[in-house]
Amino acid sequence: MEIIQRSSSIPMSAITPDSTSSAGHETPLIDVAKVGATRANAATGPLIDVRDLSLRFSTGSEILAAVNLEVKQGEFVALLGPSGCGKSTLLRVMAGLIHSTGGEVTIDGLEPASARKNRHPLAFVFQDPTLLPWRTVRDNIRLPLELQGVPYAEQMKAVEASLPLIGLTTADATKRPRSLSGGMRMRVSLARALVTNPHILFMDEPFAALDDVLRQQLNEEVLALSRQKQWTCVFVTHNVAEAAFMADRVLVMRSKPGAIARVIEVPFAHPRTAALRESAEFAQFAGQVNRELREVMSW
Amino acid sequence: MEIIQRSSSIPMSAITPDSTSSAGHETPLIDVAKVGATRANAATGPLIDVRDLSLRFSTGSEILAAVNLEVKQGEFVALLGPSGCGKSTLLRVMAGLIHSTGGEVTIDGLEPASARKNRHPLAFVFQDPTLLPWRTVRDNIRLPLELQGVPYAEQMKAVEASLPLIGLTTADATKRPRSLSGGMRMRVSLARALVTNPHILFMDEPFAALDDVLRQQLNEEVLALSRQKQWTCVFVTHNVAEAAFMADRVLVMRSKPGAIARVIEVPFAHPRTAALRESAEFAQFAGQVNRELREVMSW
Amino acid sequence: PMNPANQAGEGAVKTADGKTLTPVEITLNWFPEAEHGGFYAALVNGYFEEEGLAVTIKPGGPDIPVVQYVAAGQTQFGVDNADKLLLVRAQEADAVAVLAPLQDSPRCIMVQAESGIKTFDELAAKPKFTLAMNPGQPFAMYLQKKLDLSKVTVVPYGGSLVPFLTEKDFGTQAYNFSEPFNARKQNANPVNLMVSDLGFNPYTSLLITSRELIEKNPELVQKVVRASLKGWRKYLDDPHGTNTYINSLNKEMGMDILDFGVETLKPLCEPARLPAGQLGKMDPAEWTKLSQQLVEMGALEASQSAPEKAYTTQFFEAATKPEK
Amino acid sequence: MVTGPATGVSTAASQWGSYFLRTIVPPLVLFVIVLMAWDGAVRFWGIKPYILPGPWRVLSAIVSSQEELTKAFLLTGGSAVVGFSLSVLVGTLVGCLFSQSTIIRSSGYPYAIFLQTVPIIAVAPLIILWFGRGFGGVVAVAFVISLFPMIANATAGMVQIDPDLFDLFKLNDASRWQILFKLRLPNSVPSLCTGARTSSGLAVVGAIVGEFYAGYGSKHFGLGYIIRLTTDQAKTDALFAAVMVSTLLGILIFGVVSLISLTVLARWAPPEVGERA
Amino acid sequence: MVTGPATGVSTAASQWGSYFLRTIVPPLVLFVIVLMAWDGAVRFWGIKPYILPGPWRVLSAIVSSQEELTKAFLLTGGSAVVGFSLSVLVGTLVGCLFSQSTIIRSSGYPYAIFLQTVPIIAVAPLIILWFGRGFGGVVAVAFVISLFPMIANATAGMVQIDPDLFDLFKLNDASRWQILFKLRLPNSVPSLCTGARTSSGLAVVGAIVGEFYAGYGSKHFGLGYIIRLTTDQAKTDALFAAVMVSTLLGILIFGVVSLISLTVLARWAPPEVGERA
Ligand SMILES: Nc1ncnc2c1ncn2[C@@H]1O[C@H](COP(=O)(O)OP(=O)(O)OP(=O)(O)O)[C@@H](O)[C@H]1O
Ligand SMILES: Nc1ncnc2c1ncn2[C@@H]1O[C@H](COP(=O)(O)OP(=O)(O)OP(=O)(O)O)[C@@H](O)[C@H]1O
Ligand SMILES: [Mg+2]
Ligand SMILES: [Mg+2]
Repeated sequence: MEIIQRSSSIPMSAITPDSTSSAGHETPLIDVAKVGATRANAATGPLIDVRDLSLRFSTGSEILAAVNLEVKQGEFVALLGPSGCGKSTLLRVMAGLIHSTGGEVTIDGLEPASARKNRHPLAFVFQDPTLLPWRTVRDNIRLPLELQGVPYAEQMKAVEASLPLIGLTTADATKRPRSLSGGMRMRVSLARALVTNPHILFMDEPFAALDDVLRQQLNEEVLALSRQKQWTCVFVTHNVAEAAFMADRVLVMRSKPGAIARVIEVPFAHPRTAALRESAEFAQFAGQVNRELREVMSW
Repeated sequence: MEIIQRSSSIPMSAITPDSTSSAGHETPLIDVAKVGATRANAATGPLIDVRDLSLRFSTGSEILAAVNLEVKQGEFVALLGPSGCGKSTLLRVMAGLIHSTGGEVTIDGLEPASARKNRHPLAFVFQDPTLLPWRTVRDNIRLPLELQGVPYAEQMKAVEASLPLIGLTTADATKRPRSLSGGMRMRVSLARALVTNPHILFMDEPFAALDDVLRQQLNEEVLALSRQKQWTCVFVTHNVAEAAFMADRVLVMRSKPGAIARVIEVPFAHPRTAALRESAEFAQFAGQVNRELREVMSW
Repeated sequence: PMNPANQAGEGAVKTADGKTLTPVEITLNWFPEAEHGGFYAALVNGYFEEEGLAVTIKPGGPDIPVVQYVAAGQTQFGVDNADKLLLVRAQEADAVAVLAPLQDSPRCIMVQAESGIKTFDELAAKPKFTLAMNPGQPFAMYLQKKLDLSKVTVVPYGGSLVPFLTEKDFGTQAYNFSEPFNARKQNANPVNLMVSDLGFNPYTSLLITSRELIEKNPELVQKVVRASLKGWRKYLDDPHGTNTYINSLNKEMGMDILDFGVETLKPLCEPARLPAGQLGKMDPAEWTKLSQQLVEMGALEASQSAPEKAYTTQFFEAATKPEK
Repeated sequence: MVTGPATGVSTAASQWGSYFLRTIVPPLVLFVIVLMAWDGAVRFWGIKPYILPGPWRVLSAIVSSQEELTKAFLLTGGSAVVGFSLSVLVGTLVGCLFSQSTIIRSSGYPYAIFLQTVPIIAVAPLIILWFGRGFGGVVAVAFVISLFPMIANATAGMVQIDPDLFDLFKLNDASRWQILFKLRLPNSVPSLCTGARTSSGLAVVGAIVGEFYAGYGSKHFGLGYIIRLTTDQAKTDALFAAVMVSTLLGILIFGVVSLISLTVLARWAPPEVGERA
Repeated sequence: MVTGPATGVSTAASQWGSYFLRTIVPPLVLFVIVLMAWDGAVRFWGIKPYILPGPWRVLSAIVSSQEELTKAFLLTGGSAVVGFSLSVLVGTLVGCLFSQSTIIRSSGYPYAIFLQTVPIIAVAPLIILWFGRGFGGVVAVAFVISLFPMIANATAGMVQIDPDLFDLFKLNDASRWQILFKLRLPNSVPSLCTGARTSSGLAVVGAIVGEFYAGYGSKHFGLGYIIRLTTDQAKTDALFAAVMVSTLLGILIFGVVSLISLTVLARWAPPEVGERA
């Protein structure tokens, strides 16, 4: 898949596969010196830093309370938790789309909004596909590139490259969202995020509407891509196996009010392949996460 | 959970647990004599009979071609297949919401629309929650009962009973859909179908937006309920384990055009409990379904 | 609810001193102005009440279909012009004129003195002159027939004086007792070209009622005519009380314009040619002439024109017959 | 994602204060600027008062005939409100009827358009013949003029429905009435609000035009009467005073309708997306 | 779920035939019924022509002044179309402006309402002063009268946006212009269509009213002129003939606008839910 290369993006050679399967990711994933100035801060501290975050909607109920979390440069974090606990809301706060009513969120030391604008382009896959109904699939996917002023030919190249990745054909590309199935729409939404080659990628259940086979395929592809491009990902999912397969760290949230209840480091080395899913360790680890989730839910 | 009892509904004593784990469900699941006149035909043939069905949208592409399937009275059938293959469309055709352009669909020998009106009340859980934005959760759930003229007190009782089943609190019941999370909305949509105690229940990925724990809980509850009430269910899912756990039969669809590619009988006895999921046979069976799905997808 | 029967005449009104009065409604064709003064005078001075009538005068407005109202029985009496009466009668509206307080029409074309125009011929010869008048009104059709207006741009009369005030070579339709007064107030210097001088001179502010009422209740009609006539005499002699009343109804209608109005009205109501004591008289010859003019200009078809049915002098004659 | 989260310290008073600052102050400021520009233009180009009187002349005309204008305001306002209410009612009913079938809709729509395109001056005599002069006639004109946007918007709102919702009702064998009352009608509320905003303004124009033709009988003068008369007399300052008061009336009715819409719509529509952080 | 599946044998011809049957025939049938009822009522109650002329009288009046009416139709139609097009353009631009901030919106809206509530008679002299008599003035009146619904609907369409879509644009650092052109403007298309349907009818009324005040100068007569003329002459049948032709003009313009909307909206809006199976 060819994806627009931002000039400041990391050369492939800079990527050091992470071969530690330890619990703590204390060592930085990448060699800072080679990354360039734009990501300098990432080495010294977490890229995304959420401190004592709380949020209360004007309707009165407390949605999030005392949320603390850190995400390092290039890390893949999964958010797991009961439905309605505030995962989507937390993601939005981290992206700077909602302001918290307490605590603070910084990305590379800055407010999310200014970090996004200045140094860390960010993509977001919303829980609903949120496509523009008046645009075709192709035009929906290329929208962010269009907004960023990428030349048309490059936009089209990136879109064309993204279609097979999400399992759509060129014929589908001229359809409008109305005549797509639910899963197809969600995949288009995912492609729209991927083509931008963001520094930070937030995904809110991007694979929920997909069948297991396609889901697993996409899990693998998105993971490989995010490793290759050194994307920093926060990923909401309901699927324990998916979280275990993709993430470096799984955060389990509890609800009322939403907060991080468990932090589970994932002990598998990269690159992870389909074979990992069939392994005994994987089944065991997924079982463990499942149990923790159950415990959190029964609180 | 208390659910409105239709006068013609089957007394609990009529339910004979199905203890055969054989491949063919040749014997009717229930004792016809006790079921009452309304379900008389079900014993002699399939309740839902789809023959040589084909469908072409006015935009030209062929969505379904030569679909054949039968669903017996009280049977739980799962539809599995790649995204965009036509599962949702097939469900709509079976419910009489779209007319096919070839072949025929009968329910109890009648057109779906008249079967629904006369003898076999039908509920449908759409792939999107499709709640009325101006109604509270409670008023959304009781809508079908209201439309059917059930007295208000009974409506409320049924709604109150359904809330814990779908994991919502009484406080949630007064919210409007806008301030619910995606998963909560889908659960409300499910509850709205369940309160009607239908003869036939079509569900289009009702659990896709839920975390695994809640999903498994709801799998168990809905399955138990459908067995207890002798509902005939057709269930679209992307989750192989879910299909294996709930269904009596799994139909695997292929796409372009959509058709039934595989019919897999599920060999597990009822009642099925959480323990089944952990068993080796289950893992093996799910693996088998997964492989068949993969094969179909690679066609 | 079409055409409700003539109900306004039924139910009676009791006064404070116990007299029973018959309610009567008169609908005007315009907002209350000097041209309606006589009817108000009859009201203010109690002449209607003397006849046992409780009269309500309802103001009109632009395009108010007075003749239609009268014919349909929505009002017992109306005030409108002779040309309009003939035209609506052609649409099978059986309304009849019973009194003509204004012998001469106040209709004029008002131009700026600065334009140098003093006659209609000068107007027609003036290059780039604009004339605002409603093209369908019989006087306008008459002008267009009588004069060669090919050099003049005729535009619709929009009811506003402003274009007249802003443009020098601009004429507008007017009544000679209202618009010129307002124009002068805005420091303009208007000249009136009277349409009657060209030969088109329909009765104005006729008192009109329906044939049905005349046949059913001639006494009532007689009473209204008698009181109105008395009112008009009073108004021309001593308008002050009446004008005060009209002004009290409507602050916008100032005393100055009303007083100016009466002065202008006097020669219209009692032109030199009219014998003394004949205020309100209708001349059959005038009706025939008007009818012919309307037919000639194409506003009326010859077959529809029956001017003799449009009026009756019986009530005027009875009212002016010396007491026995 | 929908209601923004409350900001740090947000008491009811400060919320009201910010509402005030955002929605009351800017129009007032702009109003002052417009007045000043108007005054400046009149002075600079030496515009004659009978063409366009300066704002101070208009203001003093308003003050001097304050009592009369107040009465006229109330009278015209009353007719406009009654005519508007009838429009909302009848427009919604017609929308309900039109939603029942495309055949009814395509047959009936031309007559609805007729209502809109027929020049009121041409039918005013008829309307007045049918509804009588005075209040009835004025209301009738206001009603006729403001009816169409209600019909158009009510019909659109009752017909543009998420097909899934429609299917849901069909699957529950909802009757025509149930579909109407529990689906179409509530679904049309946002459209009805948009229509009402347009209609409310038209109803004021309608009442004023109605007064040109129907009047109220002696002693009762609406704004239409004042406008007509001052036009005839070229009293442009008094005319503009009456026009200002008419506009005030229009804005008032519009404002009330908007406020009601906003309250009602809090349940229905997606919120306006303005300047979120 | 959105476009219904094609029925068995559906050639283009049969589709057109069914379109014809469903959308052309019923209005025509109703029209004949209305004519008959009208005629019956006039005969039965013996309604006099000065109250309501029978349809045959009106028809014969139309036929007898056919040529004049055709010319007037074209002239008035031209002014209405130009005024309407300006409304659409300016209304959309104002909508764009109003969508930029609630402050602009709440400051500007009162002036938009002013446009709607100001009685045209009061500003006609000003309009004529600015735009001249004749075509310019008529178009200006048509424009002023039909502008408000465009502003109201354009603004609504540009402001009621799914917040997620808005967030998407913000996350990509979309500029104000990009948000305007790629989100607000396309999002407002369905509303613009609704507004255009209302405005198109108003523009016809506006052109007719404009002709009352501005005219075209001698020799060129629009429908407004004919209506004015026949009103003054109390020729009710000719008046109704002119009113009928005006309505025809309104319906024609409305029809064309609706057809364009439908074509455009095929991309945008959920389809009308009428009588699916
Ligand atoms: N606009 C709002 N106003 C009030 N409450 C809201 C609003 N939006 C969301 N909520 C509440 O916030 C809580 C968290 O919502 P959120 O969408 O973040 O949940 P979630 O964890 O993403 O759930 P799911 O897995 O079902 O998507 C829910 O209880 C919801 O009811
Ligand atoms: N209105 C329509 N017009 C044209 N094509 C349509 C329309 N609706 C659906 N389709 C096409 O029909 C096919 C099947 O759609 P459907 O929604 O039934 O798929 P699905 O199996 O439910 O997929 P998913 O699992 O993603 O929900 C898709 O290829 C889609 O593009
Ligand atoms: Mg969520
Ligand atoms: Mg689907």
